[in-house]
Amino acid sequence: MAHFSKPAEGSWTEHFGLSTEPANYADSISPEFYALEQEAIFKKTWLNVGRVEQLPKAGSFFTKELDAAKTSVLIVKNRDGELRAFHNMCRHRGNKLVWNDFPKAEVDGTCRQFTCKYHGWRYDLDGKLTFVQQEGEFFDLDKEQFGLAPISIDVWEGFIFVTFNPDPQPLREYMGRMGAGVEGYPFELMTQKHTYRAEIGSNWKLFIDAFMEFYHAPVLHNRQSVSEESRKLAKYGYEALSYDIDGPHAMVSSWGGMSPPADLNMVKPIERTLHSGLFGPWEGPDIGELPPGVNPAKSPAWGIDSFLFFPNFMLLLWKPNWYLTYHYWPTSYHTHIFETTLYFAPPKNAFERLQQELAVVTFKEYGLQDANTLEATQTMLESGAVTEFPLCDQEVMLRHLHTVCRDYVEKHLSNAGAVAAKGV
Amino acid sequence: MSALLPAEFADLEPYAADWCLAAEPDRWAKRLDSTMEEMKAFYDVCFPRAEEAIAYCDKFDLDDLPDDAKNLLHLLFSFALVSYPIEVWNQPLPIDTGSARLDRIREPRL
Amino acid sequence: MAAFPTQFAALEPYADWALPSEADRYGKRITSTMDELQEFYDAAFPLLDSSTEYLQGAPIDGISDEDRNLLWLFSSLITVSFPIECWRQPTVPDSGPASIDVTVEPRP
Amino acid sequence: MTSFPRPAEGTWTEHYSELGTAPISFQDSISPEFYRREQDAIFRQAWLNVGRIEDLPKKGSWFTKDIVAARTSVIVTRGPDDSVKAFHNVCRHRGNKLVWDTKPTQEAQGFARQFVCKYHGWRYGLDGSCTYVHQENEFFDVDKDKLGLAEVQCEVFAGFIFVCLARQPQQTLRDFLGPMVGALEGYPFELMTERYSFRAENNSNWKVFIDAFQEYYHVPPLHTYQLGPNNRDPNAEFEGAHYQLDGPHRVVTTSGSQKHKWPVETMYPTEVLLRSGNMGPWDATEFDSELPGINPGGVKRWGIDNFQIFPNLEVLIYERNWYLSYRFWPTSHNTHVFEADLWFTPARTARERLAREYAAITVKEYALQDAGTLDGTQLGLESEAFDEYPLNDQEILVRHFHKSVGDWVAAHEGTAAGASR
Repeated sequence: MAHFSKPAEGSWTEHFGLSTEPANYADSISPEFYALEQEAIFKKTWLNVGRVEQLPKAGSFFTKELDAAKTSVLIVKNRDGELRAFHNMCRHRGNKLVWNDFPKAEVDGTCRQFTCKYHGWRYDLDGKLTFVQQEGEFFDLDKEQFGLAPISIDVWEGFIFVTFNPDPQPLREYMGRMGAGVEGYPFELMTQKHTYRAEIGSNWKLFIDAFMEFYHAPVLHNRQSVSEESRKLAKYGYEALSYDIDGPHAMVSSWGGMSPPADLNMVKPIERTLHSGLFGPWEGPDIGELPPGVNPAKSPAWGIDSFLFFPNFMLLLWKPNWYLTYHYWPTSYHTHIFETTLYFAPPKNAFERLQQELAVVTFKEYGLQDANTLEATQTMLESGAVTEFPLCDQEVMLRHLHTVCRDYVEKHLSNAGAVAAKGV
Repeated sequence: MSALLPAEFADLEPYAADWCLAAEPDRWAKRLDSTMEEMKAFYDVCFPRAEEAIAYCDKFDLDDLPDDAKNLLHLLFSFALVSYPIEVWNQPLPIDTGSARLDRIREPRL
Repeated sequence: MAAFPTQFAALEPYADWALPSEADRYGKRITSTMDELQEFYDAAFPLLDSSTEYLQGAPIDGISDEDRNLLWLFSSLITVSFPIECWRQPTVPDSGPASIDVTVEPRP
Repeated sequence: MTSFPRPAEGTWTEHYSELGTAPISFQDSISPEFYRREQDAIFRQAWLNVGRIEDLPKKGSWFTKDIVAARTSVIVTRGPDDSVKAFHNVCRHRGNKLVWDTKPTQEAQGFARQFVCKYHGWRYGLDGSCTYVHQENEFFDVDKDKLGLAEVQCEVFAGFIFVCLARQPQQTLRDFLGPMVGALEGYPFELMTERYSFRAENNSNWKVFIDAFQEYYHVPPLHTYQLGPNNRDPNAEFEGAHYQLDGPHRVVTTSGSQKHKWPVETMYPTEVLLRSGNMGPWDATEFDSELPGINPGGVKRWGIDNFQIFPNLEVLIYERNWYLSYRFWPTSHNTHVFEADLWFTPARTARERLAREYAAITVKEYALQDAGTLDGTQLGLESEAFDEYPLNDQEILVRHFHKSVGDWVAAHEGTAAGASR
């Protein structure tokens, strides 16, 4: 029995004009398809690599490993307070420019200039080549021509994005209707930050799949609730308040009966004591009215919105006024790095700090269960024993994600075909 | 501490705490953690008593061994394992084993 | 020297749970026995439960050493609450070899 | 000088003239590309032994077997009607691995009335039928009857459970096993239920380790210690009593190692004390009935039959009435998982139990020596310093095995090419 209303078409899936046929995951088990995704998606779209708070002053920088775009990028704030992004590569012989002990480990810090470890070439904060070791030994070297290779960079609501697309759509336009709908959310107030990282043995899309549907939550995570509540949840199953799609982006809006719970006996002792849990501290900070795109169904039962900004940036806004981000960075067709950051308003006292700690720890308990199933899913999909899988209406956003990826790849192939044809 | 082994085998008691091990992986680990001198001492004491020890265990039904007899049998398993370093290899591991491992993953309950 | 404010003296035997990083707190949890976790939980939980006002009066800015230790110990209690209240085992069920590691966290 | 009669052609190898006597290449053991072809042509086509009927002791018993080389994991079940069935271990909903214990990448076993997917709670009966879809009304035109687990062909021979991952097996299991292996039907494997199991992860191609167990030419030099303290003859030679090939399968029968008849002073003290050793417990279990299928060459003073059942099962039947099985599961072109099981009639006394224990210890000691050489062999072969290697008449089974592997790959690819035309 439905608890929340569905669109006139009878299902979300049909409402968005998506197929109701069984899906296949050929896009998640193929090295060839991953190679195409790298070109068609990760080298074409805007990618969120961090927040402006990571670059507090002139000379602040961080690096980001982007295997999916086959590069490492260097993001820096220049003397004028503007952000710049470069391929993290010395113009001389292609050495990785900025790194500490391990070339593959990301680094951050503050500096006046960048010096290559290999031959000592130096670059300023705008990427300009300022010093060449034994310049006289080179032949007609014009330093003006040998700055760092720049990358397009832009900021949306304090989130720093880069793109390798030589002719990118403006970032704000790329973020679309759903991006516009959350503009004005006070992200800048939430500077208390916890970041987690995991190496996952599955295709990047499979973990997004797990976080874009909550159909699994009452089953896989059943022991997170006290047993009576857990039985009730399993019986009800899961229904979203609403779903939305805008171009490649998607969102799911969910109820949140746990913050605070209607009945204190529904939750565990530590939650009763700290007035906190999965949904965070029950009494969040006052941040005024929420932007219009949050809780689009305007449901009083609302608890959390999960946005997927294509391809790999998820933004979750929680009712008690905090947020978290998920990033999925592919490293091969069947591995990726998963990053989560939880952002809160800075706690004023030890009790608030502990309330936030409980939310953070709870995320990890859930996340470990989700992460563990993935490697096995990947191997079984690769078996090819079954190739068609039914998806239910609460899994509508999986359908959308896989469809969008295939569309991007097909468009890339037909463009490449057109270019090749023109070349003939 | 109360004795692990039947009173008749008090001379083996000093080895009981270390070598009465019910599972082969534990016995194997103990062998690799032991010096040749330690194993030789255990072997030398155990060997002349082994026949009597077996006969003692066989006074009972194998499925219904008293605890001290069960301990004695576990000690004999360890003795059998240690016989290889002492009699055959003259070192704790088989010769030319390289990096190979072979783990026992199933064995009879007793 | 006492690690905690005087009214939390009962926690002194558990001072080794006052660990400043989530990685260490989780690590200690999964290498402890259920008996050890239960004992710690039983000792610390009632004190947390009755200390809301005290903790709300302990500002994060300029926090004292004793209060900071208390904060770390109660943070450990939070991670230990899961084995005690939900899982009945130190690790998360069905989490197998998966790991999720903290890379940035507040101090305190 | 030969101790045993040889075929009229003078050698076993020439007797089976299709084998040739030329040096052979071990390219098939070092090439990632050839391994991929084996995966399709052999591990996804041949009947594979995944367990014994003793692994499924009662109705509702199940176990999983990860077959990396066939890129799958299977669940084998014993249903309410006692029938043994196998399924791909994958939930029909989103492809999750259905049955696992704490680690998804580890095999599991147990007893159940049904299987429940941990992820979304779908349920399946022991016959693979889908019995419950969580929130079924959220799906589109689902028909539970069509959402059962993907069944895998499964047959049992003499208590050995085999699966075949081809959708349409080319042969029944019995036809595949052929007359030589098939003759073992009726051998009392089911009486030998006391089991000692070992597992190892080895750094070599799976065939390289099989090769070590299908020739005894290496025994005198590598296992000099096996013969006892006073028998170490550096010039000792080995001669198999009988070799026989049947399709892709083969056997070598050895003779003369009836240790319980040797003089006591040639043996290790503990062997004598425990009356056991590398040939097993000296005091054999007596069987009332005839033992079918063994000693196919009619060798006098029969010792061991070493049946090499294609592709990756080896069964060694000993004159003292116990048996050993080895299985070799490739995990990449140069790694594999090795499983060894010793099977005896249940010990009735502590003395019998100790004799079995000593036999199990002995197998491990010598298998560790065999495994210890593997890294080196694989590295040597991968150096490609030589293109070809000479094989002697005592290594006929090695020659036959690599030829069979090559033949299977060629035949499969020929059929596939024919089908695609």
